[in-house]
Amino acid sequence: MGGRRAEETTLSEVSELAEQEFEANPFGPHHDPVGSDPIKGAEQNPTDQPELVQLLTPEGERVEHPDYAIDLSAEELQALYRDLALVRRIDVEATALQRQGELGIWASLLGQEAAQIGAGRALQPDDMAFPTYREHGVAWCRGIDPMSIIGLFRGVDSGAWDPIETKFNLYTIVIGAQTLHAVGYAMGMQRDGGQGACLAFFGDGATSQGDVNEAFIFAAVFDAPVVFFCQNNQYAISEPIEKQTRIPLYRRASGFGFPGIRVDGNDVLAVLAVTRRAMEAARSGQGPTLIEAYTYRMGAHTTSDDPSRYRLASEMEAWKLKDPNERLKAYLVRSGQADAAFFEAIEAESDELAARIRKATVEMPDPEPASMFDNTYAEITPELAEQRDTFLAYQAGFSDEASHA
Amino acid sequence: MGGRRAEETTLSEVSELAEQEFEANPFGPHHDPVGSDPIKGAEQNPTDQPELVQLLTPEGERVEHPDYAIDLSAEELQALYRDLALVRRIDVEATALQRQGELGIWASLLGQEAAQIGAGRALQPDDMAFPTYREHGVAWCRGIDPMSIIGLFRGVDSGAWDPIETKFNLYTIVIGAQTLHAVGYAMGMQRDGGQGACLAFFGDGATSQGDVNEAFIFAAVFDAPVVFFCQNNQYAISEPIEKQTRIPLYRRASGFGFPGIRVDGNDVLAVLAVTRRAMEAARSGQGPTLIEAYTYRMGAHTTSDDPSRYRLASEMEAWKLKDPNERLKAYLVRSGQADAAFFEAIEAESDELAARIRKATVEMPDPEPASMFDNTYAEITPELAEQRDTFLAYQAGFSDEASHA
Amino acid sequence: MNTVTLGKALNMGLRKAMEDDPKVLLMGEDIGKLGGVFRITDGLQKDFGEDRVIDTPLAESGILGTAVGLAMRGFRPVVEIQFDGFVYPAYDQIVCQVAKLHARSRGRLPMSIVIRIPFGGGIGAVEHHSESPEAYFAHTAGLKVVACSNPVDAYWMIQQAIAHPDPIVFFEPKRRYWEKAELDPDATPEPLFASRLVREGSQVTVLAYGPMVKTALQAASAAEEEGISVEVLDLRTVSPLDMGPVLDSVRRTGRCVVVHEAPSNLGLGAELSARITEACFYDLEAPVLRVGGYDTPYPPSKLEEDYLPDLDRVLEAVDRSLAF
Amino acid sequence: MNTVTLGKALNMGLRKAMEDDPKVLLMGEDIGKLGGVFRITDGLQKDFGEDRVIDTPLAESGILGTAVGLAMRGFRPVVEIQFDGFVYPAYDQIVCQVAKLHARSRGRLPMSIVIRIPFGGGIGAVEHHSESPEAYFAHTAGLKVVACSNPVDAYWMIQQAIAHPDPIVFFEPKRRYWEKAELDPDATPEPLFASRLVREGSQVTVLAYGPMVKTALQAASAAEEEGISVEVLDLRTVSPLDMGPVLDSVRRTGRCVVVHEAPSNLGLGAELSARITEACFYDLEAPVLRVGGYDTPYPPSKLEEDYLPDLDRVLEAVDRSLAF
Ligand SMILES: Cc1ncc(C[n+]2csc(CCOP(=O)(O)OP(=O)(O)O)c2C)c(N)n1
Ligand SMILES: Cc1ncc(C[n+]2csc(CCOP(=O)(O)OP(=O)(O)O)c2C)c(N)n1
Ligand SMILES: [Mg+2]
Ligand SMILES: [Mg+2]
Repeated sequence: MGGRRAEETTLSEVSELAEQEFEANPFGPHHDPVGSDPIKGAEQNPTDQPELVQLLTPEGERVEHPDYAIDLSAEELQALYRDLALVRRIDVEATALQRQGELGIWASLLGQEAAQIGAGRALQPDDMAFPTYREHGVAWCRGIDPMSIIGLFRGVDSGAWDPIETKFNLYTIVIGAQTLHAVGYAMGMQRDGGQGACLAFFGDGATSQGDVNEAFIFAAVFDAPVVFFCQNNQYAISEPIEKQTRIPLYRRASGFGFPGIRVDGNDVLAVLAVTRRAMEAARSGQGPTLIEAYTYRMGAHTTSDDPSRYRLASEMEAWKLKDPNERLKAYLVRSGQADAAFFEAIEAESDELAARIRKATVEMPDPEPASMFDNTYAEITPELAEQRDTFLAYQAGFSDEASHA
Repeated sequence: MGGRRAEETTLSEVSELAEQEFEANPFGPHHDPVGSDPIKGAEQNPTDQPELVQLLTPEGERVEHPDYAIDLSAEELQALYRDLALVRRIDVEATALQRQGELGIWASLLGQEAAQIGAGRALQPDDMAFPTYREHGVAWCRGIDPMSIIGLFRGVDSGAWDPIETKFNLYTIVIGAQTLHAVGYAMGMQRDGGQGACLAFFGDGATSQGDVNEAFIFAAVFDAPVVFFCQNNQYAISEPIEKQTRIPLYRRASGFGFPGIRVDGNDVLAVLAVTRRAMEAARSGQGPTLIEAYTYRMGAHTTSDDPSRYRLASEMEAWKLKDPNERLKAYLVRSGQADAAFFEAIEAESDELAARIRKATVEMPDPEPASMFDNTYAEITPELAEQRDTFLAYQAGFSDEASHA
Repeated sequence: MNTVTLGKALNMGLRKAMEDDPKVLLMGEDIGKLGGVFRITDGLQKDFGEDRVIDTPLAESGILGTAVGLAMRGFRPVVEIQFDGFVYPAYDQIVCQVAKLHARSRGRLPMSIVIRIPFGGGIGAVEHHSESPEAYFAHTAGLKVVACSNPVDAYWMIQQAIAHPDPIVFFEPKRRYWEKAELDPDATPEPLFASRLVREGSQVTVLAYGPMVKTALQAASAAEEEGISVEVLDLRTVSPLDMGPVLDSVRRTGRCVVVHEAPSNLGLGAELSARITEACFYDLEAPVLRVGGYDTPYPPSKLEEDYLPDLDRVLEAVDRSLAF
Repeated sequence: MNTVTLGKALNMGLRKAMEDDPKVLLMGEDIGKLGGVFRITDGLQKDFGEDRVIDTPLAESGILGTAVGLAMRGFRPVVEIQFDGFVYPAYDQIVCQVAKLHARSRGRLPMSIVIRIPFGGGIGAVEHHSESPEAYFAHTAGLKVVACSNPVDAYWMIQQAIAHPDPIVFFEPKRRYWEKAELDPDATPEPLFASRLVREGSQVTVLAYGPMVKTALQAASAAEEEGISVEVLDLRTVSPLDMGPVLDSVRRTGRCVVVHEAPSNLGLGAELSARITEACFYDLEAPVLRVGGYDTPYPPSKLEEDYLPDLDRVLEAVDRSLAF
């Protein structure tokens, strides 16, 4: 069967490779097959390496970037840290609740806090966000009660928040579909004089879906006020990023004629700065931007997943050194912008939040059975009403007499 | 409703604009919104203009290109001219037959002869071609009887040729679907040690389909031996290329990590040279290339279409100066590689071919009615056999007694 | 009163809907300058501008996906799918998003989208241009599915569909685009989700929708000459079904034939047969019979007359029903 | 003889098929190192290599479209769709290419593709993970559709499907993946497109497939305790239907209930009802009754027990049938 492709390297070889490259190039193991291709077309020999916008090193040192300045007060920095810490706590608590059987499943954001808070805090009131199923951090920034999200994963509904009021769309589980919704919504903003822009979230795996690429096309052709925010957490469930692309994802945008940029997704300041700028460009009529937030899924894909089947612990260890929360904490401490009391207060607030979540989850009522007939249509159809009535009569029968079983 | 987008320019304004730019930049009216975008990511400021590979000027002058040399004998050049002339004649004849009611519809290749013959003659025996519905010129190169194609448009079948034997897939009418088939077939070649590569044809409009972009992704990720050949004939039915993309199409490839190149699609020598090279790269394990053959649909989209609704005659006039057939003819004459007798012989051969087509079309038998039940499955299912038997009995009834109507 | 074709009636209905509500947008391939390949949107871009009559990139999923976003924002997108066979790239957006977002959001997200699909055969076209995919949509909870059969309905139904809050797949009988009728724009239309008795009869009920209504009526006329009295209903709404008039009729006639172009297996005839039989078990003199396309891909056009139900096949089924 | 789960039986069947024919390839998301989210392909990439067990990009249309190309080249791709609700992006490739290429090419292009879809509810999942889309495929000429209900069938049917020349949508009852049975790999399997009588009875015939076979059998046991004799057929093949055993049974019992999880409207129950009524019109004591999912989107999992047919709803229909 061989064929032309290189023989499969073993798992340990892959990981060795990855780790070697990891040292040499912190921005990922991708080389540039375009540059070295023997067929030479115009503009096919970029010499620059993927550039990663970073404002805070993994060690918590503040660095400058020529294009992306940010100047935040101690309070603002503390607020960001609070966000990071609290959404992590929500996540930890939800994961625990799933383990205890309270939730059907949970999709953890562990490791992606900075990407989500940086993006979420770049949103302005008129903007509209389109999440996948993992953007609990963005939801937090939009003021969504974590219980609404937990309810979804518990199976009581598909998300209890009001997507119009909160300007945070419902979670979309079919990979990539929401990117087109974001473009359409942005086209609506163009047409009704809206002042905002859309921020569309998706993963590295999602970039392979036709829908996401069509979203790029529509956005570019219509100059739609939308920013595409790809959290490249290195995996689509078990598949490493190499199964989706040959080259860094941010470069996809150039093929569609709009800017793409890679940002250190574990650096909340850089994500905030880059997203702000892209959203501002979108709001002011300059069309779409693709942001690739380069990050890492520190947990399993969901609580149903077992990452030990497909990745090595050492990879995780390397990424732990880049922990987004620790990074900001180190900076706050190092620069004297937060003291022990601050962190203790956050810790206490986290504990409270966790306790509230635990209690509210366990007490969350099941939905009314007949509610499943509601909202299929704006007004129930006669035939569906008949099904509902039969169902209700059938249910009533059970409360009266003993069941067959 | 205004919104942020520029007010619509009127039809005549558009055409003026187009013609102004036409003079200034023979490679099309596309500017480069990436380069001037205020958000500066890595590698987002290409300075080069779209480069168009050309070996023969519209006036029929032979020019050199640093990367694409070609050296053909007078016989070879004459053979190419014969191809161009004969496929044009097939096309003209089929169009006439449609007008006479002999065909349901016809999709003309007028103006795209060089793109198709250049690509078709780059194919080697092991290669496999995946056409859309307009590649009559490529079919010709693969030795397909024009009557097989005419039969499809007459409505007797969906293409009578053997796609495996001729290495020319059936026409695919759902836009873009065949590009994935080409990638899959190429993955098969990788797996069974095949020596060829696939050549996937599609139009400018097709580049907007999810399938085509997914084909780019699969080809890139699997390093599949496939070349994507886009005939940018400036229109998808009535929609000009600006409705599909902001930037030149060949650049799409760079976003997926493989080379893209724009070739003068009305220059058969350049198309041949560029396609040969890309196919050779694919065959030798270097993965996909995107070729954009920049050309023009000189006829209507199909015989059902009325281009006067959406484009100006002057645009056509401008493109007539770039006629692919005239161009090679001018070169042959100018360089003394063909004389009047040669062109007369081709003319005579064309007349014969046209006569054969006319006769064969008019005489083409209708298919057997019951044949519609064949080949739905490898072996007819009992329930379908029952439907067929009922149908046959019902038909037999008609030959016996008078019909109700 | 003017005499208009079905295609023109749709065009007039679309124009009226756009005048009535500035949130109505048209989207699709070639619907602008060209006016659509069937000219249904002829002149509308000129009068309402490119922002409201949008020539989209060639990507059906993109069209439906952006329509979803526009609907979320309060617009009422009316999407044209160029031909029946090209709706499938958008199937995911239709089934998972358009159909489900109202329920997913518990009514918070409006999803007022009309998906116009010219459907059915009989125009001598190549593959994918003659299909009848309505059952796929009727089986999808959250969608509504209607089909017009004549110019008057076309004019009113398209406006009603656009004004309706739920997503509607709107099937247009493409081979009837050129059929004419008198249209009175001041008349009071019938409701959208109502079936209509179009010819009274006493012996057999024939149910049809879209292009087959004309065929059914022709069959009824032919039957009359043979002394058989056939009642014809134009279903108009395919999902939800308006069973009232259907059951009334079948209870009277005791016999029923369902006609559609779509393949028989799991076509609308199956559902109608199941419901009618359950509701009229003791009234039926014969099983509900089905006249549909065969369970093969739509054939090359030289064979379509053999494939498509015609008045002879309808009459044959009427005879079979009467023979029970 | 070993005791195996349904999931393991599929895994063994796939392995056997790959050993028997080097042209068999597996394709899908996460089917390699992970072995698929349900572990159905566990260990196969390790043993057959990345060229034969292919982790694809996350794009269902891409998966099916490349599978078509591989099939043209003579391979036999077996495609895994991760969950029922994620097949729709591939719908166009399935309906317009996979289903039609054999006919389009007049038999010249082999299209031996198996599309494996874990389907149905009952596992407490979020949206799109519990659907039953089989009717969409059964309505599509050119496809065949089967569903296994137990480990023994799973083992044989997957091998038979892979060896079969036509494209087959192979539904796996995901909530039964962990059900166990004795498997004898030396036994002679039943044919793929054959229904099977799984419990004899005299009063009412219950038809089911996939996950609902177990439910139907439970209902039959419960009915027996009440003195009602229920016959159960496992359809196994959903398209083409194997009507012989069905009609035999219904002619004997005179009553029939069809059970499936899919929404009732235009579900398999509709087609079975139509065919049975036409064929057994004078034998039926009651109309064919249907027990299906309701015509709503699949509800949040806390409500799925209310949504899904269970033995009580089957019994209720049996009672209703007997009351006619
Ligand atoms: C259309 C579709 N196919 C498959 C799935 C199953 N699935 C759920 S998440 C996932 C991986 C997504 O990866 P990525 O886009 O990188 O996002 P991440 O989960 O890493 O945040 C897959 C394949 C799905 N939800 N939708
Ligand atoms: C999926 C799909 N949508 C719509 C159509 C209808 N249609 C046929 S050709 C065409 C335009 C194609 O344009 P392009 O790709 O540029 O190819 P060209 O016809 O110019 O060669 C359209 C929209 C189709 N065949 N398939
Ligand atoms: Mg990911
Ligand atoms: Mg074109």
